[in-house]
Amino acid sequence: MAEIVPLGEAIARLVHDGDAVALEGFTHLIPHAAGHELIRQGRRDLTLIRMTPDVVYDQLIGMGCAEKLVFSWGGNPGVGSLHRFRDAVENGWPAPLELEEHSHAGMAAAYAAGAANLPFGVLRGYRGGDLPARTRVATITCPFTGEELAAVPAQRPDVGIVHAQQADRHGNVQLWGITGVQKETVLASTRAIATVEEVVDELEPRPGAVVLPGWVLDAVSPAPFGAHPSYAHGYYERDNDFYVAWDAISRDRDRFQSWMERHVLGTGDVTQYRASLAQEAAAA
Amino acid sequence: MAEIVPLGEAIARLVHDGDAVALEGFTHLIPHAAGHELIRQGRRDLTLIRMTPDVVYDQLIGMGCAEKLVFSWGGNPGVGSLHRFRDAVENGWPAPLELEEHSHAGMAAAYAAGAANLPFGVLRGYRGGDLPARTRVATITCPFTGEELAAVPAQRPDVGIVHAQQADRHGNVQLWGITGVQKETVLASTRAIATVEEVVDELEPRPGAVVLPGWVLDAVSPAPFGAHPSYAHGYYERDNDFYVAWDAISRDRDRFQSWMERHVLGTGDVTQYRASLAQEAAAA
Amino acid sequence: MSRNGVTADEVMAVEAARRLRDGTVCFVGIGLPSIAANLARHTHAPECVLIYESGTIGAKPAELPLSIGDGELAETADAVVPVPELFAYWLQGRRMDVAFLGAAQIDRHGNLNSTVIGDYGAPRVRLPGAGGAPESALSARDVFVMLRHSQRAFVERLDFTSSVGENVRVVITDLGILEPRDGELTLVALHPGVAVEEPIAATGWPLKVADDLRETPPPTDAELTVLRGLRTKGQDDSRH
Amino acid sequence: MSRNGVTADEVMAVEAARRLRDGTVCFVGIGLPSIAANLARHTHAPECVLIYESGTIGAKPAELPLSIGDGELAETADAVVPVPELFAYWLQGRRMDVAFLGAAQIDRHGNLNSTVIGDYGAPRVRLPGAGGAPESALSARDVFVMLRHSQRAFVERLDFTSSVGENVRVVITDLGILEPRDGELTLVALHPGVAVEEPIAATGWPLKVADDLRETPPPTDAELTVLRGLRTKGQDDSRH
Repeated sequence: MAEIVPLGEAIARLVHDGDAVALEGFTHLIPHAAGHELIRQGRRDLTLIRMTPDVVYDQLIGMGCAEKLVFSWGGNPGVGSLHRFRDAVENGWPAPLELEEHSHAGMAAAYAAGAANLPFGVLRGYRGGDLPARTRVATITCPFTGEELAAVPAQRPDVGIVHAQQADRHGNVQLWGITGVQKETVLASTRAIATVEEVVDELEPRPGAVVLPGWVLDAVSPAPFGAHPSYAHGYYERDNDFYVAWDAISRDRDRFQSWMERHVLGTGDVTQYRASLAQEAAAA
Repeated sequence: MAEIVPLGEAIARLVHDGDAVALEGFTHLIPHAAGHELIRQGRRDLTLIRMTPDVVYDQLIGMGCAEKLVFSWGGNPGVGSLHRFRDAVENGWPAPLELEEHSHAGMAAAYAAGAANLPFGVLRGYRGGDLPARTRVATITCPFTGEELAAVPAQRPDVGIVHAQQADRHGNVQLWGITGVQKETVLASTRAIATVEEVVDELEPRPGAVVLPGWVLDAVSPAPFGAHPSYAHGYYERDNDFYVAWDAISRDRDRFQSWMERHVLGTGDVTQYRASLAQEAAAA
Repeated sequence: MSRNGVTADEVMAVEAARRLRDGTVCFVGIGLPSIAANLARHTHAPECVLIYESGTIGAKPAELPLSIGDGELAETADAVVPVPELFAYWLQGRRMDVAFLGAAQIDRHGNLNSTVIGDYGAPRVRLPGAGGAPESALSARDVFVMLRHSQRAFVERLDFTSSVGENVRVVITDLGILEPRDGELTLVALHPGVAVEEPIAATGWPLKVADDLRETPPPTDAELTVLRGLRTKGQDDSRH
Repeated sequence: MSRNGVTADEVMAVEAARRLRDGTVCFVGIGLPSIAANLARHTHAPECVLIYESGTIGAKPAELPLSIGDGELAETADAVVPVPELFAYWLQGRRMDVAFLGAAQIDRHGNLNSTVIGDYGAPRVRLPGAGGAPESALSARDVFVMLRHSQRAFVERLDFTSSVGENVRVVITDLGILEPRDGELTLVALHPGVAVEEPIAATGWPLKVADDLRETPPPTDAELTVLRGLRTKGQDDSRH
């Protein structure tokens, strides 16, 4: 049964240096507040897992939290490069970043295998390109037809972190809109944290919703606006301007560091983070 | 794009003698009307596939439509045996019935593999019992851990048939409540038919619904009360008395045959079938 | 059959319910397991989580369901998931604390037969088949078997092994309780008013009896009140 | 760059849209593919089915999305499915008629690089990576590539092969149209006002030119009106 606890406490208790951590979200409901808390608490040597690492992973990488990245597409959607990710891969700054690179289909199959407690996932993929020589993929033969397919090792993160719209007071969590690979992330992980926009008395069933019973989660932490600059369907829109602005902020090491110091290290939670951004915008 | 056509036409065009046909439904939304139409049109040598064959499969088997049954649990839920199924297996009446027997987990993995266009599904199962020696299952070794798991051949029916609450005029279909393995059945099948309670102007999104776009279906056929004696969530309840009554009707070959002649062969569609049942009930 | 005004089914349901703790995640079928789990939910274990094969997770039926696919299970569930997901993510994913199983036959190791009586290729009685049992028996943490005691059911040798007994923790019968001791199902308790000779006579192998054989505490009035309240809402016959 | 008041992006979007038939199921990314598919949907192919990687099936956005995960895609979709289901049942299940791909580099066989410039282990430029491209390239019936023509992009040898070209049916550039002929991408059409020397000069291998080289019909006023109506609703820069 999930306990409803402050985010700082959830991260302190459940995420340790050296853990493999997946903060998932497919454009929607990206757990930024949880990522910021990892940075504030100075986690190190993390293996970061995500299909589509974007700004929050750029921040974690740039702040030296990550030792390895397992991913399938690492960019700033609609904008371009992730400069901190590139700087780590191209120049080893602030530290070298080991890569385990997959395709989306491979990552999705690996998460699904993890959720299903299987050691590998099977797919028609990874054929013909250069990626197989650079990643963990194997050939598996169908015992009935003799056909050869690709096998990927299951993703089994130490900690899975997702952001959702709502939890009830028992820690049951509901997310809706684009739900991506979040259910699989929670079920594949040894420990799981959900941050939520709000805690409500009762979860109203919604079309297309994913419900995560409280008993598959270790902690539920309120984090209103905790997906910003990503969005929460029904709560707030994507801050497209922020993604564009991030390109310039992240391009320069010093500017990146002072931005992180001011808005993340210099704040204690998502409310203060938003106030800090608002203050900067008002001064501009 | 699915055509909206009368059920008789859909069955005549899309189901042929000798086909492997899955009429799926997990207690809820069982496509009885479609099964009756297969009987009326005298289909023969069918391989019938279903996780939970119940009354409609008992009827198809007893009427000599089936050559083989692929299944995981064949009973009259809440009542007991399927007498026509038993008579076919135990006594070869009206014809011998070849069995390919699986567990639920194996069938579910096989349908999912079929929907995903994989030749096999993988699961932790079939270990230690007598079933593996009697069915199609193989051992597969994880290329990463060396662990041995079970592989089942994908289910790829020639025709998948499901019953749903609603279609819109473009042939998009929506079902809700317990949705079982119906999406997988449709996507795993070469051809697919959905019978529906009604055709509506617009599908209203509903919690827990499965939507099948019209372009994955070959035919959509209106069949109000087409699940009877099963139920359609939001439309009508399960006819529990019928399931109990079926035990006596099906126990005796002659009584079974005269029942089928009167209510199925003697009627042209689901409306007439219901009228025939009502007439009999009124006379009793 | 009734002793002291309590039926065998009632004793079995109460004994099963008592073994469920608050928050236990149970994979239940229709009939006695469903009754037991709902009894637990209405007495000492309100947060007991009921999962039915039809994909209903956290079902909270007010009335006992007649089939695993009853609409009320879907309406009261925390989530309804597709059947392939249920078996892959929730059962195989080891989310089930307890799975209840029944069978036509059981052997001393807790292996079960729900497939055929006689030879598989030419059976005397073709049973419905294993359904969800084989993987429940492998992937649930604990397996609870509920089965009436008889020489036909408790056999020296199964006609067919549908599921394996390695995770069977308890067998609850109408006469008493069996638990594995040194790899063999052993009589550890008798229901009130049952003589030890009865289960021995109803078992097709030489049944071992525990040195510390005890008597199961009779159903309390509170348990019976809730249980009979549950039962009257459903129908009399709800076998699966 | 604009010729006759029509930008290169507009010509590319129109050429791509024209290749979609009514009812075509398209796997689209953000940017030009999304623009092209929505243009088709608003002109000759109203039943064209748009599927985005985020799991939105049959999305009908009124405004062009800025990311593949925009809320409007979910709100207007026939169904939103989990990402693992999208890749397993819908892409690998061969439900996609057309997949649009872009890349940093292409070779004469339609193989694409979206991974690195330079050596994989020590890249000069680390690109975002392949994302959904490798399996789109294998499982979609037809692959349409949209890519601006330059020596940097149309290369003799890829720095890295992210996806294979076996299903590439057409490459739509800002200068013309390439199609595979005898296993090699061949210039089959030039956009209005483009000289044949331009794509040859912008290609890093000796570009074959079809004997029946034709000129693409210029965008019609109707196409441009719809296209510009679409574009003004979004933002100027919507690369992915």
